[in-house]
Amino acid sequence: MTVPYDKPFAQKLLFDMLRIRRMEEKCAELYGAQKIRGFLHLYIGEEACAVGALHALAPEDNIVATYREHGHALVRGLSMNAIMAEMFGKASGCSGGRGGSMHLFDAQTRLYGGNAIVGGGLPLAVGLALADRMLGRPAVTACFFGEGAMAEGAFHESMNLAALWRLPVLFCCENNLYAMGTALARSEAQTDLCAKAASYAVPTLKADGMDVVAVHEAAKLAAQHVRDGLGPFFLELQTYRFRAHSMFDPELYRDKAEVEAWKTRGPLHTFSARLKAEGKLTEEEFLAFDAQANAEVQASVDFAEAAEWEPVEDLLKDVYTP
Amino acid sequence: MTVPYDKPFAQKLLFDMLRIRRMEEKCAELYGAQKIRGFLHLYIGEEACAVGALHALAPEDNIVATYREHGHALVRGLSMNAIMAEMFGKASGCSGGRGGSMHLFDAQTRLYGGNAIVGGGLPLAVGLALADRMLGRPAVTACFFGEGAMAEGAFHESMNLAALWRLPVLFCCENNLYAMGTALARSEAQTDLCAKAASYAVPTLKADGMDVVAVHEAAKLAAQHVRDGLGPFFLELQTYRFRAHSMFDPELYRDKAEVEAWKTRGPLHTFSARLKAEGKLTEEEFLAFDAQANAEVQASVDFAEAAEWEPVEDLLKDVYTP
Amino acid sequence: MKMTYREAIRQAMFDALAADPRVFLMGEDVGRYGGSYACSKGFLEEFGAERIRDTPLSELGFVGAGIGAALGGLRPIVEVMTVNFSLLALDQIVNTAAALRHMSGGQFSVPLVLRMATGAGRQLAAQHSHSLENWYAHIPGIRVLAPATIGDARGMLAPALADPDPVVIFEHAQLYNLEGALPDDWRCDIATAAVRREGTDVSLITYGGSLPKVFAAAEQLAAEGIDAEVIDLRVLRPLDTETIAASLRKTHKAVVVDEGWKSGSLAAEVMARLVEECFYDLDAPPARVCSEEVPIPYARHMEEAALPQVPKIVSAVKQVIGK
Amino acid sequence: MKMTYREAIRQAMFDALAADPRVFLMGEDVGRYGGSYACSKGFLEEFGAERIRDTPLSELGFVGAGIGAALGGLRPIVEVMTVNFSLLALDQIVNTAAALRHMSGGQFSVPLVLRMATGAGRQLAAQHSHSLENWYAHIPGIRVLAPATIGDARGMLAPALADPDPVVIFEHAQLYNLEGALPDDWRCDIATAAVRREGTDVSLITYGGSLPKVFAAAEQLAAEGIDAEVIDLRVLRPLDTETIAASLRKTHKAVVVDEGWKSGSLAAEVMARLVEECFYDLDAPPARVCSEEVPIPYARHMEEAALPQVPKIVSAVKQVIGK
Ligand SMILES: Cc1ncc(C[n+]2csc(CCOP(=O)(O)OP(=O)(O)O)c2C)c(N)n1
Ligand SMILES: Cc1ncc(C[n+]2csc(CCOP(=O)(O)OP(=O)(O)O)c2C)c(N)n1
Ligand SMILES: [Mg+2]
Ligand SMILES: [Mg+2]
Repeated sequence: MTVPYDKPFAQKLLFDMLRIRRMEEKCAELYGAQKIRGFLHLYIGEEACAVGALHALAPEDNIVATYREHGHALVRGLSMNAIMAEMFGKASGCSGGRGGSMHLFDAQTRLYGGNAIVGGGLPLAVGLALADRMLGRPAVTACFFGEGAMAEGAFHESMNLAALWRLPVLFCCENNLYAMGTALARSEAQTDLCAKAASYAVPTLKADGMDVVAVHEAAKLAAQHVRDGLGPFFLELQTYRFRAHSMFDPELYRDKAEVEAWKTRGPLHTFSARLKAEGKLTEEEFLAFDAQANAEVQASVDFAEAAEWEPVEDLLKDVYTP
Repeated sequence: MTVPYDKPFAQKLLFDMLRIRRMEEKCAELYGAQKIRGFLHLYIGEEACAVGALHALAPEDNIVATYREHGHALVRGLSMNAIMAEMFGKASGCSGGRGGSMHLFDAQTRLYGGNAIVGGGLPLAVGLALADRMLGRPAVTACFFGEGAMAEGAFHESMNLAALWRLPVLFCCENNLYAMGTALARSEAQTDLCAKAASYAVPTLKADGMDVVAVHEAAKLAAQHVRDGLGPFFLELQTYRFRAHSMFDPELYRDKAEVEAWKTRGPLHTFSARLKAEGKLTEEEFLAFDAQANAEVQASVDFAEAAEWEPVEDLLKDVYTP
Repeated sequence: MKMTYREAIRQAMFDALAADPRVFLMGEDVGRYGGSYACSKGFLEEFGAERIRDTPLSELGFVGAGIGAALGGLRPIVEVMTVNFSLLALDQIVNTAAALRHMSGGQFSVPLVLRMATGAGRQLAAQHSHSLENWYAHIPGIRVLAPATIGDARGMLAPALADPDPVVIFEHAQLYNLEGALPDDWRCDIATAAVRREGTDVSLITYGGSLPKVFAAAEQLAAEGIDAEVIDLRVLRPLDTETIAASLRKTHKAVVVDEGWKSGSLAAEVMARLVEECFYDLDAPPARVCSEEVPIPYARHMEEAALPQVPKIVSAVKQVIGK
Repeated sequence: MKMTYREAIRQAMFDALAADPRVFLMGEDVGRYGGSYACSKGFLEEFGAERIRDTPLSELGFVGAGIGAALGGLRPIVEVMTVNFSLLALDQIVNTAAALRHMSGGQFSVPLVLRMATGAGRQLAAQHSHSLENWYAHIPGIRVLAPATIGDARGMLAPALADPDPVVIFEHAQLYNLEGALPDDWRCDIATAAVRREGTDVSLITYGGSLPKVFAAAEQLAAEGIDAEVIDLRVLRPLDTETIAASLRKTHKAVVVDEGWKSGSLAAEVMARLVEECFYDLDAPPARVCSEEVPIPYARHMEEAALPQVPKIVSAVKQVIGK
């Protein structure tokens, strides 16, 4: 299938994936240098999911994500500076340095976190959608989570509430086949996640999460359904993480060969190859994008390095609203 | 369909339903007289479920029930004396007076409660079944719960664990259409509960919970499946409670006419009529059973009245094992 | 005007729903059933099913949905039938509601009101008799209230809803049938403790369902010539240490009464504050009367023995003042 | 023999699994992954997938299953990765594990061991940094342990598994890499507090992850001529009041150090007991050093400021002894 987008949009998709990739590669490096601390969960390999899905959403929509949300934050429109500063723990970070990698928040773009409890964001998404419905706002709430979260009671209760009340929630499951070291077949009796979701009387769709076009097309369809007031929708994005679960993971649970096989389907190089084959991208353009992404990354690191620490006297700030 | 049982067994089923009914009618009276306190949830109308299902089980099987478990306890083999004394709060009650109506326990017959948290018994059942499997015992764990419990995360997690690990759990949903005042359609997006359960890759069966034969046949089949090591089974028993949810319920949420319509399907009178029609029961026999049940009830009340209170000095007993 | 605690809660909710379209009530059986403690009887007819929202049995889910709805601009009153079932929702309360403002660097507040019945005394046995107030009072980011009077039942909801942060309201199940006069000035703050009875000999510090017992004890003590001051904490987090300390500086003796289990109770926190704030004002070690360390038993006499009771309070006071 | 805390935990589990076929380990990523803190690395190969049982993300479900398995005759060690996620399982822990024996009139005991990592200090931010020990220590029916040394990490599991009732073991995440000598007599009870350092001037009472900080403070104080006694509570429920009181009767002064938030902390309970048991032995009000009342922030300097640290302990001691 040829890429059904004009050149600027197609290149935009590519560029956003590239920005995520380059940012996170740098994060990994900075983690080694102890500039970034705590837990760091990389999205490398899964970029097509956030890019394809978020470009199907509108500014009035709400986003709820997990601890693996750098990509979502960036594509949603947070500046890389604010993200990087947050990971450095600086006051000019998008969460004031209080949240770190797992808790990127942004009121302006309606990014409601960044949640470090698996499944913790799902009930929140239901509530945000409820507010939109009761206040007559036509927004969609998109909620991202891993396939591992689907075993949690929170998934079950949230799906049922959203379906029962026909709320505008777009459930986006990023099925990367593992929850830490636990393979899908060892966590779910029913490994067809769409079949599972369908039991809540919710329409579902699977998409190739390594293909930004497939994700985007599915997400447009799903978001439209939700926006049309037809109730929630469940989208399964079949993807894979190329890196360890977090920076502490020795990856004992999967074969190198499996990882390598998935890498051949990497969203960046397959999409850029397609665009090149279709004449929508030249190698020069690609290199220019890459250079631009790298420059943005370097600028964000410089910004974060130079940024101020929050004064310790402010410790008790933001526990309660003044 | 004719009743496929010989006269003694058919009469046994009838008699057990009658015993539950008469015992609970007396409980309602005793609640009014403040002999029984706390919460009291009557099973009246639903007797065919416990009787049909429990007679499909063996002594080595485990039972996990809810706060609406008087019937299960009685059919399982607890003496009515021990049950009644428990409701009176006496030391010779089946839980030493510590539990009351919602917490009938009996080690000898493997009744693991009596649980006042909706859904609270389901994970327990999974664990009991796990123990049987790991210890090589051929037992079935039967877990009873209402349809309202199916919205809880505990249901979801328990079904998945049991199915994933192929544990010998018989999930018995007593679908009486209401969770307190909440009708099924206002609690579940998917009101076909078997369809819901099937999404865990578990086989399911619906049975008419007002018909003790239908329940018993379905339960035999289901229990055999579980006992054969084929994993868990989900049984939906479609039933109705004739009384209020508990003794505090003004029943604003359903029509008298609906209740009356269901009463025409009452498990006791329909089954006794069938047996009579088939020549397996005479009116004299019925009256004799009824008298016998009433005598048992009266004896249990006398027993409970005469029984001792636990000495207050023992308050801290049984918090820890000596 | 005389009314019950239940009616006071009901009127407070009614007013809030009538006054602000962003306010809605959500929980198990708040609608058709009329509320498990009948606090929302008739609301469904008055405000409709969107705003009087019956939920499935999904405590984690609908409490979390309440948090989300608050973030989305509504002012939810979420009723968790009882504190016992709130155990299922604690992750959302602690990890989301209480932490969200802080984690987001102050970008998002959560104006959620969570109501729940608490306490024992009705022979509901171990799983239905918890008093976990100190668990909640341990968590930064939330405010915890315990209305113990008709006035507070009537008055606390409005400021709770006006609070931009999550507020948890504990209604002791034994209080719903309490009847009394609604004071004219029932409007109140949600920050301070109240001196409910002035006295000079000993400070009795309590909250919630134990207040009537403490009053009864104070009466009995008065008859014996002991003049007790009664402090109703009202707000369990943040604690109004100043009011407690002021009383202590007057009486120099204290007994704390709390239906929670003694170990790890809110009473322990009050004792710690007394020691920290006014150690040298103490004439004798403060004492506490709490629940015995046992899951609450069903049998009436055993349940009574497990909970704080008037005679225990009286004798604790006598011990503290050395009589 | 030198070893890490992690290795001590690992050996304790290995021995238990090898010794008793009823013992098995269950939890998220205990198998293929090797344990999120690597405490069960290699176990899957050694004991097989039935006994080293990876679970789905279902804290409520698998903790409840652990309770059921214990009832059914097994001796489960259930690992809830961290206390933070245990919030999802509290209903099963409080309403079933802790209450079952009592509710059943003594018919059923629950020989379950629940292990979980606790505490902050690794910049994991608000949702991954809880110290909820006092929540657990509040619940009758369970026993709560906090191994703070290599010896206790090695020794506490066996008696916990032998206990017929539920035992919760808190392993502070900051301790896993702690290295030290395994004492020859690492076999231990799970009932008493331990005097880890004898001293005469002040009692420093602590547990778990704060013990190394308290040791450091004691060293520093010693250099300044202040001789601190260090008490490691070890067992958080039931508290060994006698050992604390004995120390107090010697030193007459106390500082309690606890990583929980100050309000409603275990430290408050310890202070209450000191007051109840030995008020007249106190030369000065005991003090506590706890976490500040804030969800734990990510940034390193802010996290450090939020938690108890050596300088705060030292200065609290100086204040208590008036230096
Ligand atoms: C409730 C809870 N349990 C356990 C964890 C620890 N944990 C963090 S991420 C993770 C795996 C989640 O897998 P999945 O949902 O598939 O998302 P992925 O990491 O693959 O994106 C686990 C077990 C947690 N954060 N929250
Ligand atoms: C976790 C929890 N939430 C709420 C309640 C209060 N409650 C007790 S029974 C009940 C209804 C349960 O309905 P269902 O599961 O259908 O069982 P039924 O009573 O109809 O037999 C509710 C809401 C409870 N006991 N536990
Ligand atoms: Mg995954
Ligand atoms: Mg029902």
